[in-house]
Amino acid sequence: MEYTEKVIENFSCPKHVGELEDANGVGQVGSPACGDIMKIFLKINDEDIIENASFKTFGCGAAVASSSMATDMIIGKSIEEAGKLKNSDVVDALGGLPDVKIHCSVLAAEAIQAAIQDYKTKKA
Amino acid sequence: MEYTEKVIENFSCPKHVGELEDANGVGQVGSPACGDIMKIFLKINDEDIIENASFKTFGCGAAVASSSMATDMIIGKSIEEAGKLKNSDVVDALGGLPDVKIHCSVLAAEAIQAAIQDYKTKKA
Amino acid sequence: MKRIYLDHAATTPVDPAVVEVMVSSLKDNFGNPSSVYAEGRTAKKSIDAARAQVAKAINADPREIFFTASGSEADNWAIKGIAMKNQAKGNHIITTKIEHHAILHTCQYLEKHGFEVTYLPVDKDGLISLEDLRNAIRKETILVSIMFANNEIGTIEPIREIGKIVKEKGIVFHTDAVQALGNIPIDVKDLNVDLLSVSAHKIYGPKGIGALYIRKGLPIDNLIHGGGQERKKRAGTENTPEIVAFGKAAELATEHLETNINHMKTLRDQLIKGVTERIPKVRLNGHPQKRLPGNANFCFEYIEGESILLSLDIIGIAGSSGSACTSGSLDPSHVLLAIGLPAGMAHGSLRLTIGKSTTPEDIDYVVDNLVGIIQRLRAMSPIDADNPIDSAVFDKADHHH
Amino acid sequence: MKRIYLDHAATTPVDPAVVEVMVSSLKDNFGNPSSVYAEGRTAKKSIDAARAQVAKAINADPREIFFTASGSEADNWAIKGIAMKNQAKGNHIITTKIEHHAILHTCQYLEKHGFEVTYLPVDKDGLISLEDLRNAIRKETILVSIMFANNEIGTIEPIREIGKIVKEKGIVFHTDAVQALGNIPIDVKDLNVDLLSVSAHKIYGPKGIGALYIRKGLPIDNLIHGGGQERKKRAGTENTPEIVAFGKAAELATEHLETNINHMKTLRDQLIKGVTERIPKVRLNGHPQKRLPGNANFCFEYIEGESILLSLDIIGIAGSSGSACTSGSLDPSHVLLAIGLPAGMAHGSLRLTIGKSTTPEDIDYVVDNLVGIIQRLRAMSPIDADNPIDSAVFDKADHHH
Ligand SMILES: Cc1ncc(COP(=O)(O)O)c(C=O)c1O
Ligand SMILES: Cc1ncc(COP(=O)(O)O)c(C=O)c1O
Repeated sequence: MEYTEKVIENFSCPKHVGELEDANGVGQVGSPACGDIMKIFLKINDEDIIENASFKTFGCGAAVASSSMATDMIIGKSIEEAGKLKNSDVVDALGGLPDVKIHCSVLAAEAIQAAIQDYKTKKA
Repeated sequence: MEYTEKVIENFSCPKHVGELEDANGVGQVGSPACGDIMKIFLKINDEDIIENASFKTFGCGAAVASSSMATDMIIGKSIEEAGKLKNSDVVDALGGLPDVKIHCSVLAAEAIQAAIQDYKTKKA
Repeated sequence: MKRIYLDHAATTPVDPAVVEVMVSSLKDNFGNPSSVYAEGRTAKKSIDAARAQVAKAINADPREIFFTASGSEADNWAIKGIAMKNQAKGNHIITTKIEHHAILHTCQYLEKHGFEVTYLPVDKDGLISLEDLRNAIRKETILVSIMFANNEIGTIEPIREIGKIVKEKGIVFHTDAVQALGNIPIDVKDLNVDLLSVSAHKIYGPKGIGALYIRKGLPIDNLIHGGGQERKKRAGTENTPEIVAFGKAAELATEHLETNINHMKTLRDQLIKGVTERIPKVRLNGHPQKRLPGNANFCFEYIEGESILLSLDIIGIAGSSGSACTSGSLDPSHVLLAIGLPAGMAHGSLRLTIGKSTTPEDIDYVVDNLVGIIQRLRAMSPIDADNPIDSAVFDKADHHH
Repeated sequence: MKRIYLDHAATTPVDPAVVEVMVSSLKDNFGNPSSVYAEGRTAKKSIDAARAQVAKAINADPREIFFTASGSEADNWAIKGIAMKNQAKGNHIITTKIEHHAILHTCQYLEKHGFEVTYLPVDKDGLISLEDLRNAIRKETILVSIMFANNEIGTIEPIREIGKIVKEKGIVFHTDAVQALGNIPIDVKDLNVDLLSVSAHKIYGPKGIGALYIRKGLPIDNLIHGGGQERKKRAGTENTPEIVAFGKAAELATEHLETNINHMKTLRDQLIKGVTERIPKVRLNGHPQKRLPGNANFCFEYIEGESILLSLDIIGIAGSSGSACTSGSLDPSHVLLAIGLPAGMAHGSLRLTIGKSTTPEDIDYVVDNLVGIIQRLRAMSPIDADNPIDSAVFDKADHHH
């Protein structure tokens, strides 16, 4: 697997690892049978701005790096903006992913959407 | 094709090449389609002793070497003895032949038999 | 950075003595072995010598050794060659669930063309049951192919006993011995096998050269038709340099078999002890005793295999995983599933395979680092003893494939 | 003794620059290209680079190049892979009488398994007729395989025109370009071919590595099933050193194509002129103009080919013959029979093929010596103009087979 420097960096020293104690939106996608589970924790404030985000990921290097990069990209954004984050944005930010690993970036985008949905459901 | 020194020697400097002017027994076997023709010339005296022998051969190295060796082996012998020359005697005298070339030694023995037959037929 | 290579089951570095004979053949022995002139004869002789060396490594007659371009080609040839040759007799083949893909995919291909294949299950250690084998044999069975030793979990099958059963029934028996050569003594005369595949690059020879042992007189169709090479059984101008190299590698493997086995076993046991004692929630895959001397295969709960490999690679250690990510496929290893591991667990495997140049210090370094790597990855994982895998998620995923 | 090697159509010496890249790959690049760690990635990269070099030599896209272990394997794959894939569509294959055995024996094998094969005849120069081809096409025809250039007599077939006809009918077209690569410009985009076989050892690369060009998107069955190598089309751990070497050889062949062609043509013409002017009763086989730049193939009446080869070998010259003896079979060359030579004549052929290191002095030496050799052998032969071949003997012999 040929990974970019950015991927290796985000895998070796991932940002925002772990659970957020005060998360009010949590999303989990994937399955161990597929080899990937991503869980995203969001702390969203009253103006629907993502104040903080974190992740826990079971998966390959690309999955970890995608989680790290994606959480980093949405902090400070509104949930509307964050919900629009495309997997290709994550891929670009990582300087590219091998073809067979693109699905990891898809999972990251989906996990964020799931977490936002969770927040909305709880709020409603 | 792995030939013995003896084969190479008999091929490079064959003994008894050519026609015998005074041959009284001539035998030819093989066919160009098979890649071998051997013609043996015998000069047989009144006591049925082979005084001289020669050959002309169209064929591979083993065919030429077998002809050379076989003619050399029968000179001085009675036609009875010469008719009993086995192909394996020729092979042994040549220090061996590759498997696919054994048939060349068979041809040599057959050509000698044919030449003796020719002599007998003419005499009768 | 110093690299520690622990993936000898995938491939081995070429032994310097092997490189040497190969290079000299490459430079000075280019003749076509089928040609009659001097250059051709020299090439042919060197091939004959190599054939004898490979034959000796498995106690075969040199005329029973046919060079191929890989273990995979040998496997394909054995299966397809016997199947096609015996179509009139029957259409049933028996193999196992844990074969290398060179066997499995070949059998699956034949299934599309009218053959029926029984894939024998294995127990939790990777062993087939002789009872299952006996029960699977039908009157249409024309071939049994069971691997000598498994490439992932290292389990060694009871080939001699299997051969006895198969022989009694008059069925052709093939074994894929690609992982066995150089790691286990092999004696075809004792094993009751008709066909046996080997590959040079697993025994410090070059990639791209293998061989099929074909018991004398056994009828088999060609896989590659054409010129009269390999006694008319396998066409293609002979790969002289690699054949010569394979011969040398086989000779070295035979000569140092005992020493190599002892060396590998010692380090393997050091590795298994270190890992299982120092890391919790780890499982050793494969049979505890009946395993290849150099093979260690672990599952670490809660984490995924490639992230372990990548972490190791970053600090200079090369290992492998039966996991999704190594192959570019999403499916977990068919071998780990066959021994009964749940798919999630199967994704978290690590195979470390020892070679003749591995040192005890290498093993210490690997164990020390692995402790931290597993810890770090587990801390990152959303799954743990308190948050077990949701079996609902699980099922969904299985359908997904 | 200095040797003069004039059998470049059989195989070529490995170029020192090719040896160099191969040895360095062998020593420093042993990783399994399918592995995720550093060693594997390096190996994979070098394979990708070689694939691009081979692709460039025939103006293909690198993703259309699939490495095999030989030209023979490429030929077998093309024929069997297309036949098996298209069984439902039809069972008819068209090829020629002068193909290499890798094609002919493969077709004969398929004939045993329900396929029908038309073997197109050739004219006295070895050319097929486009009219014959058109007439042979049926609605069941699934594949046409016609060689680019013949290995024995050097005749170059009109591939572009053949491709046009075949393409119009929507049939798959394969060409065996093993003899063409490095000797004729090849542009798959211009040729209307779907599949094209090449082999490294004919272009100063190592033996045991070839490639099949498969036009993008063309459905074809695998010949060797197993691991996911070569984009899942050809299993077996990649032969990295030989792939890299093939890449280098292809690069050199592409770079020096013009120069090599001119060099070979000049010497070939010198050879043909010398032999035909100085030796009576000689026939040049193959097309006088449409022939490989390095190929000269003669029939000398009244004598047999192996005895010429042996005489040449003894004085240090390596050549070849389509005769019985080269192959260990008793049958004369199927190619020489196909161009209409009587069997007796076909046994007396000599093929001399020129390479990039051949010199004008080599050619002079060969011609000078050949004059005496032919004279000596003719003097030894029982056949001559006065004692022509008895046609009765002839017929008997033909039955004999
Ligand atoms: C025309 C042709 N096709 C196929 C082959 C087979 O190639 P290889 O020797 O690589 O199997 C050869 C040469 O031997 C050839 O000349
Ligand atoms: C058990 C087994 N069979 C077959 C093969 C295929 O051998 P090769 O890589 O030479 O094609 C391998 C290794 O890759 C193997 O481990």
